[in-house]
Amino acid sequence: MNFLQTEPIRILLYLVGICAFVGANAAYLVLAERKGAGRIQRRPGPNEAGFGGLLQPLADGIKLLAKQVMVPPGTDALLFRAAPLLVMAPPLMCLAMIPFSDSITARSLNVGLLFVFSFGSINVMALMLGGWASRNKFAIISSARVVSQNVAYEIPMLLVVITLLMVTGTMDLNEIIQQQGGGFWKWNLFKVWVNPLMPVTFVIFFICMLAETNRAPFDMAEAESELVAGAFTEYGGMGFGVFFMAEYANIVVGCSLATVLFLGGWQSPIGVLSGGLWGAGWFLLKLYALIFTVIWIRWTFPRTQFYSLLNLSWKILIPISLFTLLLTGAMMKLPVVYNHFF
Amino acid sequence: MNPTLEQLSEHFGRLTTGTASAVVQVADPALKGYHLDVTVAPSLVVEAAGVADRAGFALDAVTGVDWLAQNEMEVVYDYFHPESPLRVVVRTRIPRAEPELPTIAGVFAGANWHERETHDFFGIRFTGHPNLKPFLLPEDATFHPLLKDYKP
Amino acid sequence: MIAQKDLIPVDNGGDPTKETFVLNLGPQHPAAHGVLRVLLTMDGEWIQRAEPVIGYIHRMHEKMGENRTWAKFLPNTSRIDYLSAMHYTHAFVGAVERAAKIEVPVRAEYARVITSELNRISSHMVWWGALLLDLGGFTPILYAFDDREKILDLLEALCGARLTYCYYRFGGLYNDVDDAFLKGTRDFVAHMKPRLKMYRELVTDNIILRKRLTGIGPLSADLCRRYGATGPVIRGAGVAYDVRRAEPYSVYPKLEFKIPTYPEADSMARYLVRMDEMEQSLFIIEQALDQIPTGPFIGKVPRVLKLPVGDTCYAVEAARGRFMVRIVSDGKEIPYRVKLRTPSFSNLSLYEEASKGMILPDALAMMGSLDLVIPDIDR
Amino acid sequence: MSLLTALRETVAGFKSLLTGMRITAREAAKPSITVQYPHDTLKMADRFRGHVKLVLDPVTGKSRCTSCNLCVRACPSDCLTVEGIKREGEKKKSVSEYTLDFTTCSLCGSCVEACPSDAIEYSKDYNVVSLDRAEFARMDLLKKLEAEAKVWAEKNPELAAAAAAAAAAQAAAATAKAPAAATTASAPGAGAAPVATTPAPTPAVAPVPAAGVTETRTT
Repeated sequence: MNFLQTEPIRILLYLVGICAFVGANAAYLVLAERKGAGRIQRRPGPNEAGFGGLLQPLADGIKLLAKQVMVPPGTDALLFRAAPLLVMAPPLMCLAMIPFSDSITARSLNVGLLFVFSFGSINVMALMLGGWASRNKFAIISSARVVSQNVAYEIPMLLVVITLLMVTGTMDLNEIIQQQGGGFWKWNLFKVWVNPLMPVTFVIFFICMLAETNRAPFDMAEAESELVAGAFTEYGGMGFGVFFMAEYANIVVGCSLATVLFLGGWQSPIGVLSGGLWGAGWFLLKLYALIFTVIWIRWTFPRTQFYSLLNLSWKILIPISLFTLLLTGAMMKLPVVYNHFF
Repeated sequence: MNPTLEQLSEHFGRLTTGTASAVVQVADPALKGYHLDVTVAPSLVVEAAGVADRAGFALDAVTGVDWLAQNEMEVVYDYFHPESPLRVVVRTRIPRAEPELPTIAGVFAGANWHERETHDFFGIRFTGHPNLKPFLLPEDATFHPLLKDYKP
Repeated sequence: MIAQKDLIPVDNGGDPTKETFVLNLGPQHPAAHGVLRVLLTMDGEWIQRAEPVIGYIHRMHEKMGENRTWAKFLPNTSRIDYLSAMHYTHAFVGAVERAAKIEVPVRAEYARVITSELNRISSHMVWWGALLLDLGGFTPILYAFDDREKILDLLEALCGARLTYCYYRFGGLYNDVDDAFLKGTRDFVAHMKPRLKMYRELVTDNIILRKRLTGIGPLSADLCRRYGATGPVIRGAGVAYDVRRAEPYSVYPKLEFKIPTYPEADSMARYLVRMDEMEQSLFIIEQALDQIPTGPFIGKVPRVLKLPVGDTCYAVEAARGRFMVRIVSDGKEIPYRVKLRTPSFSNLSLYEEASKGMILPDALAMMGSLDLVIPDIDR
Repeated sequence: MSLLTALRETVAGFKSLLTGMRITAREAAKPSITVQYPHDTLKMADRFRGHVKLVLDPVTGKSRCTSCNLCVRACPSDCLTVEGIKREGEKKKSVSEYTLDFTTCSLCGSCVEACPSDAIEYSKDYNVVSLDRAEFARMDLLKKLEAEAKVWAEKNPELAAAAAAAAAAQAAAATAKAPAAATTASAPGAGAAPVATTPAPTPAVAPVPAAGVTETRTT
């Protein structure tokens, strides 16, 4: 027992755990996505491989692995190969910060939130590199779009996070969760006495999360009906597979973050049964509810136009999030002002 | 605004090269599908298109008919009117040996593609056409499939 | 089809800010419905010049018409635009009937109207789904195909084919409309009305779709006229041009319907025109079902069909616009010339002019709103 | 003011998104409509136009085709080949070869409409599969009919026997070249089969309506 708690072993265990978690999630979220799409479109989805299609991810994996990794002539071979690795790294790093339960965190940092956001923004660089190195016009157009999209959505997202920081007063993710204990009315989502626009803030965060992870209706990175496969046009086999996995890993990170910041993380919504494995259960429940919403949105809406996507960010989301920021500040200082004068 | 049949036949009837003027026939739409059948000299097609354009007609199609026996080619311009139920057919005949005709792409932009198609199928050259490239046939096609003496 | 000189980007006079590049969209591009190739000269994401390159599935239907009898050309007509096969057969059959003065029984005419309108709805459903696919929405096409399947089942039970119906014959129909079909059509009309409401709520009112189509790709009435664009394209430009009214054929004069027009002339207007047309088609079908008389379904047709010398035109309102057949006969059993004037051809020809200066996804949205069927262009 | 309209538009837009999600959720609750194709198949409509096939006369167990070639002439894509032979003791020719080039067939059904003796019909076969292209380029419809006739003969042994007997009688009459044979043949029924003694009747001509055949059978 003592041996297991030594730092190197603990890190190794968590590393393996996170990789397994991400791998299993990426594989089975693809299946869940396809099943969910099938459900919404009134068809069964993959159901031939294994019972109810449960072995489909395995079959897909074998197929992708069996394919030749092509490096098209004229590309920057090094960057072309590096991009899939770079795109996979940030979500793995970020997941190390996420507290799955009060006692299950790979690495608890007092600047966890900062860490997650700084690593989260590397993601876009990988996509840009992949698109650029492909030497394909569609891929280049797509990577240009992805960069401007990610830059645009980073701002409202961070504004929302600053609002939350003002409320919580800490960057330690575990502490943020602990503050939300004791029932769902204590969650940041419902803290309307701090900021009456808290649900709106959550919606903004969720929209930004969709945009940051390049999910429909903001899937400019792929945009398959316009740009063939966007930044991934020239990728095949496992190179493409890794991009695909990274997309789902990013969704997991984004949704975990939303869960931590707004939905009370591993806290129980009824105020009891929130420690240990119960906590992990609550966390995963909330996480997968959010992921399901992401899938649901994808299969409901058409893709937004690129400039209306930027318009949405610069003209709607940023002003609103700035307003909520000011409002929160005012609401927090109101008692002080009140006390000072009266 | 919308032209009547009489006005139209008068406008088309006024077209003349000096030697030959347009022949205007009123047709029964129940039997023919069009109201006015105008036959003009090859040099008059652009002016005829101008008349149709001013009357508010839209270009329906340009096509050819190869009259092998008469050693002539007929080019037919179909016009329809978007706002009144009127159809006009303008036709002209050119010699088979020298199939050349001025383009009406300057009047009706849509004629561009129709004329390219006619060029492909009949080998009729539309002088002044902005872009008379192979269109539906392969770019190396040297044949004109709708000619009656074409054997695949 | 493209000379080398066309592939060289527009001269930028050494100014790198004016540099352009050539983007080959198609013929195997996901948005190029079939095998349309568009040669784009792009300045960043802005289109400087878009030249459609067609002919990849050219089959020379017109030549085929010249070496077989009138009746043998019938199967071809349902293959020109496979999505509105009924209308195309109708035009050809109508042209021959007009030239040979063949009387068509009233029951057959009503049956033609019912099947044509069903076909129009099914065609518009494919367009609707495909447009949404172009815009990145996946689910609507499956809903549309679910409903379209009902139409195809009806038509299959009626004439044996799901797509290339070849149902009309000179002087009437291939076989009679049975009671099961009439009842099935009635049920379908009742089923479709709430579905159209669902389409409206799910897609038409959706803010993302509205943002993507409103104000995009304006095609003015004059532009449509100069290029001969017809159908929902010209009606979306505010001109109430519909062959069913302009050159009445079949029993359409006896049926009531509105010609939906929207003066905005943008992609949304074309979208709304088609959505309204589906409703109007249902309305027409309802009337035709009420009015259809009993009687023979095929008239008297000579055994050996020889048309009088001369040319005859017949136009119908196909799902994509005005489809005209011009037949020239020299009095023999075999046509002298069959000209097929297809709507998609003219509707696409305006693309080069209209897409100038547009941004790529908008240009693709506009292309989707034109509702192109490539075999219809190539013939 | 414009700020208010912008806000109102944003809210209305958001509401339209929620409506869309409500609809997809509602559809997701409905049962799946897929027919799991290899496991289940659909029943083809009565009028379904598959490839053409020769009709098995339900009484004689033979084809009715007289190889008049009307179908060949009606075919727009020249995909039918019909050969007939004139057998002794028959008024009309009988089919000896009937092949369909399925690679060029457009399933238009002109041949079925042209047939004067209802000898061909549409098959309900829609999943015709082969690993060999030649099988489609020369689809031997006569062979298919023979296979069908075998099944028919096993199911209706007494009919098959009667048909075979009639054929044998006719063949005998034909060889006897008696003038009476012509009359029997004209009262007609089954044509002479090449090998009249085979229990399973090989396809031959039955150019007459079923009523005539019944007569032959009862005699």
